[in-house]
Amino acid sequence: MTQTHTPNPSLLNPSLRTRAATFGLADTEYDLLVSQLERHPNALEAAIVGAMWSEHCGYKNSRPLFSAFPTTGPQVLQGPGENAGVVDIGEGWGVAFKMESHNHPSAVEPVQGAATGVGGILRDIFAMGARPFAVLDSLRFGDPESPRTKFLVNGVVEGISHYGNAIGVPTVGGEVTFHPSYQENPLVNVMALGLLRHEDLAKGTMGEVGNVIVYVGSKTGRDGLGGAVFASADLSDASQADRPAVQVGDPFMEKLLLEATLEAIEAGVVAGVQDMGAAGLVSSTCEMAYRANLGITMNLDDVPTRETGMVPMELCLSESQERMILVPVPGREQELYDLLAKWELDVVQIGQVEEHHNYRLMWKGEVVCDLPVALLNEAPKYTREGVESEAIKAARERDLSSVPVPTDLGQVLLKLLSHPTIASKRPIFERYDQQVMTNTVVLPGAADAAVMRVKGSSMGVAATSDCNPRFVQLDPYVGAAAAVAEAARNLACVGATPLAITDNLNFGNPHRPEVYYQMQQAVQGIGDACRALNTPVTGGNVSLYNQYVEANPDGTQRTVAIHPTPTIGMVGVLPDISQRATLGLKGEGQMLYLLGE
Amino acid sequence: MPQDQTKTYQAKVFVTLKPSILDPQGRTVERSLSHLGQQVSGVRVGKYIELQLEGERGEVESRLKDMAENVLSNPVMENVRWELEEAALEPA
Amino acid sequence: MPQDQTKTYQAKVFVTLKPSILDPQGRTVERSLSHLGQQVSGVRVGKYIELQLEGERGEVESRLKDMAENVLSNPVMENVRWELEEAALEPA
Amino acid sequence: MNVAVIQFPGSNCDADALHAAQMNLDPSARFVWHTEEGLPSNTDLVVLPGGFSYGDHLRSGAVAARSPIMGAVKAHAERGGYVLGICNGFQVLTESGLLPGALSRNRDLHFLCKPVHLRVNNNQTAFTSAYAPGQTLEMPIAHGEGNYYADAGTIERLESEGRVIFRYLDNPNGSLNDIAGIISEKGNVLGMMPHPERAVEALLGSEDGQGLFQSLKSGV
Ligand SMILES: Nc1ncnc2c1ncn2[C@@H]1O[C@H](COP(=O)(O)OP(=O)(O)O)[C@@H](O)[C@H]1O
Repeated sequence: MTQTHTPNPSLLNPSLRTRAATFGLADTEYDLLVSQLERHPNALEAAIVGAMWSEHCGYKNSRPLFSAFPTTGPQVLQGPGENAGVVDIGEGWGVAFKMESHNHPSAVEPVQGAATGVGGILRDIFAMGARPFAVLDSLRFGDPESPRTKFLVNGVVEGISHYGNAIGVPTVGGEVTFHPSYQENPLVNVMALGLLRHEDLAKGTMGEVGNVIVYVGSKTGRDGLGGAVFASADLSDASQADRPAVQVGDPFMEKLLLEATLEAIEAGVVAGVQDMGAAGLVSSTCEMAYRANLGITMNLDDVPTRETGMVPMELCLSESQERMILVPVPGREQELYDLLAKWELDVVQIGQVEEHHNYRLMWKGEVVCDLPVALLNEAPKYTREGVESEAIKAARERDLSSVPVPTDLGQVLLKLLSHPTIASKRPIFERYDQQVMTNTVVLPGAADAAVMRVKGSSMGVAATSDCNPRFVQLDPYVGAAAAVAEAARNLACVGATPLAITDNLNFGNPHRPEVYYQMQQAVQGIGDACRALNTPVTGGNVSLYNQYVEANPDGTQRTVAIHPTPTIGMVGVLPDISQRATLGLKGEGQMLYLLGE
Repeated sequence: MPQDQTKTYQAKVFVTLKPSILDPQGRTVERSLSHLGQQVSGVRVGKYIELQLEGERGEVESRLKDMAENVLSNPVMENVRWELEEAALEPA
Repeated sequence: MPQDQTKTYQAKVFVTLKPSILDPQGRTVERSLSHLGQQVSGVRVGKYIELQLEGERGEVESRLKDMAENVLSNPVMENVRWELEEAALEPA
Repeated sequence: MNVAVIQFPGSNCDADALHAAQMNLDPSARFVWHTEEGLPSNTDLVVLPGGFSYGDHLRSGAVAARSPIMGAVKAHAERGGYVLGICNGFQVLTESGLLPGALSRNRDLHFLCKPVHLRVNNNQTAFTSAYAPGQTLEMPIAHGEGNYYADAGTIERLESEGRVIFRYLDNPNGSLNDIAGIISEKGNVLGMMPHPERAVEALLGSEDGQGLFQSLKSGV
């Protein structure tokens, strides 16, 4: 690795190693960084590396497992690695789709946590050049009777409803389940789908040398600062004090960004586009540079700010919402700016693409960060030893013949039907606009998958999200494979052919062998099921450290992890939407059949 | 009259977003006002809650503080302040 | 200093539902407070808007009145009142 | 019939309204951007679509009602031109004074999206002549602020002048007198919370909104 510039030596600080952890780096990671750089980083650089190597951005614990996933197939237009995967549905149409979690932010501030989750996943979709046309939400909460759960359910539903309804994308399906393991750490997984013409498929790249880098959307504030690190940290009382980690979303601003971005892509004036998600400005620009295999120089003085006195660390890592990076097609910059002005969006040129392969940031005339793009994007990978928990093994092997069969099965049925996990979700999905865009043909409640028409064609797109975490808890391999199979059955039941999946892997702390075992097994199970069903994995999201600390009666503490929850989002196509099926009985005298064993 | 008599109090609670938190409402209102030819700045939109409580002043004060800080506002992103006065016997 | 100098003013605008109009939000707050064991009554939830304007006092006052009555509130169902003071030079 | 669908930056049923208008009224129906000062000449019908026109932060429709295009819409209405405000469009109409009253937060404070049943309370209007008197319609609602309010005198006038056009059979939001849609004094401006544009195709569950478009078509 060659070094063209070095940040001002006075900024370098070898003693940073003692506080590597505050940047989200393990001591060994800090040492690795120094040996690759052949110098010490400055604090900004350490923080940037920490963010890029976090689980959220760098997938350091999960990526090695992903080799179990099939990712290719004739239907795959875009596999993992971009903002979202894209499948071909025929007639020149493609569907971009992805799932993302906002678990930790929702535990702290359910309304805004869930709302910004919707905003983030929608940006991933329209950054691909696809118009978002459906959202599904997979939600897990603790004891339904507890005040905390009521507060969380109401807040999360309010947040999803607030954001999705306002921006005008229908929420067409999802899941809501309750189990005590989610009491302190709810799961909020949101999947979005977008429709695009093949020729409009956009990429998150910097393009070529000489291109300018343009910042569009909301100004940068201190909100959501350190969110990427926060999402990978244990949830404890400290996060209550971790106030700036809360981000507030503005669906109106996002609507402007959505329309403007799609218009720009359709007009052919953008060479690259990406949203600023976790680790904000840094991760978006850094990933775009990596995909182009080029370097960039950006001037942090030009980043539009909402507050005064912001320093590089804040400018780089803020997770303020509703911001995008666009790279105009050379020579067509003005066209892009005019188009953005129509939507009253401010644009600022903050940098350019260069020959070198570094990620270089300037501030007040000085180089404050100069790191190889590859180093930032190639996080160390960890393969750990997974060991099954003895208690779970025993539970699985329990002899069920010793469990007495209840005498009054009618009562059991009633009890089951009244459990919030099984009972109707109408009070929840009625708070979502399920129909805006006038494409939703099979609405929530009418079947186990939603079906949207494609205007101007006879095709339909079906989508579902599924996982039974109790099953995964008992046997992560079989349980995760079953989630894929359930999703495929749900699509088949509306008459759709399954095409591909996205996943959201929600687990506890991967450093714990029994948690790592669950991840390993679940990923294998998903991979094998996807191979069997010919539904490749086109993208997904990982959320680890879903756990909380609880006091034992004797005053000691124990860590409670959630049930392992690999949520599967699956997309399918109906060549002829008039052939769709729903689950209601259709008339007297019809026959009921049982298929399968 | 002794201070610790039971009375009806009128409380006014003001909830505002913390300064570092984005206020989309304020931003839009500011932008809209400027479209209408009104130059204003620093618009922040918050909540204004009126309520009545009964009790002795000291006890009412501490109940109000508790409610304001823990129920009427979300300390994660909002600031809250309040005013308390004896309720007028007849509406002003 | 003469009264008509250009200055920066801080305005506070309070928007409340007219008393004759049912306030479902207020009722919900009242109910949830009572679930938490807090007896309160007459809860009304309104909006509290802060903004800054620049100009001469008289002119600023009339602009504020206009905005408050015609944009920030809807006279069909809301009442509005406001306070205006010179903005502090430094944040308090 | 020439149809103009007004597009505010946060409109989100604009494309749906255009789609329904093109299918049922005017294949060349088109959008008009909110910053325009005038409508296309020969405009017969202006549609103010649903959505969150300017984010609807202050009050729904409050800012849209004061946007440049609304001057032209008011002039159009004064000339007797037709205006149809759906959902957010209805809110824009009350905020701009083209219709009386106001739409406040739903009784239970939540956004609600579901099919509702409406009664055609007056079929002697340009918007409802294709319906039978008292006909029951099924149409979706999707709003958080659809609770119609006006002072007692206004309500009484609306009722006595037959200007309550649609009434909910099962009031979802707390509207006074179950009001779902009202018309202007001259009968050329209709505001309604339910979404007729979502109810013009059997594929989407209901075709009961078609009568509204048919009525307009036969009236011009
Ligand atoms: N959070 C949610 N958002 C939107 N729709 C939901 C949500 N939860 C459940 N639904 C919808 O409710 C219906 C029933 O869901 P569910 O109770 O999970 O049934 P099943 O277990 O049979 O799949 C489905 O159409 C589903 O999409």
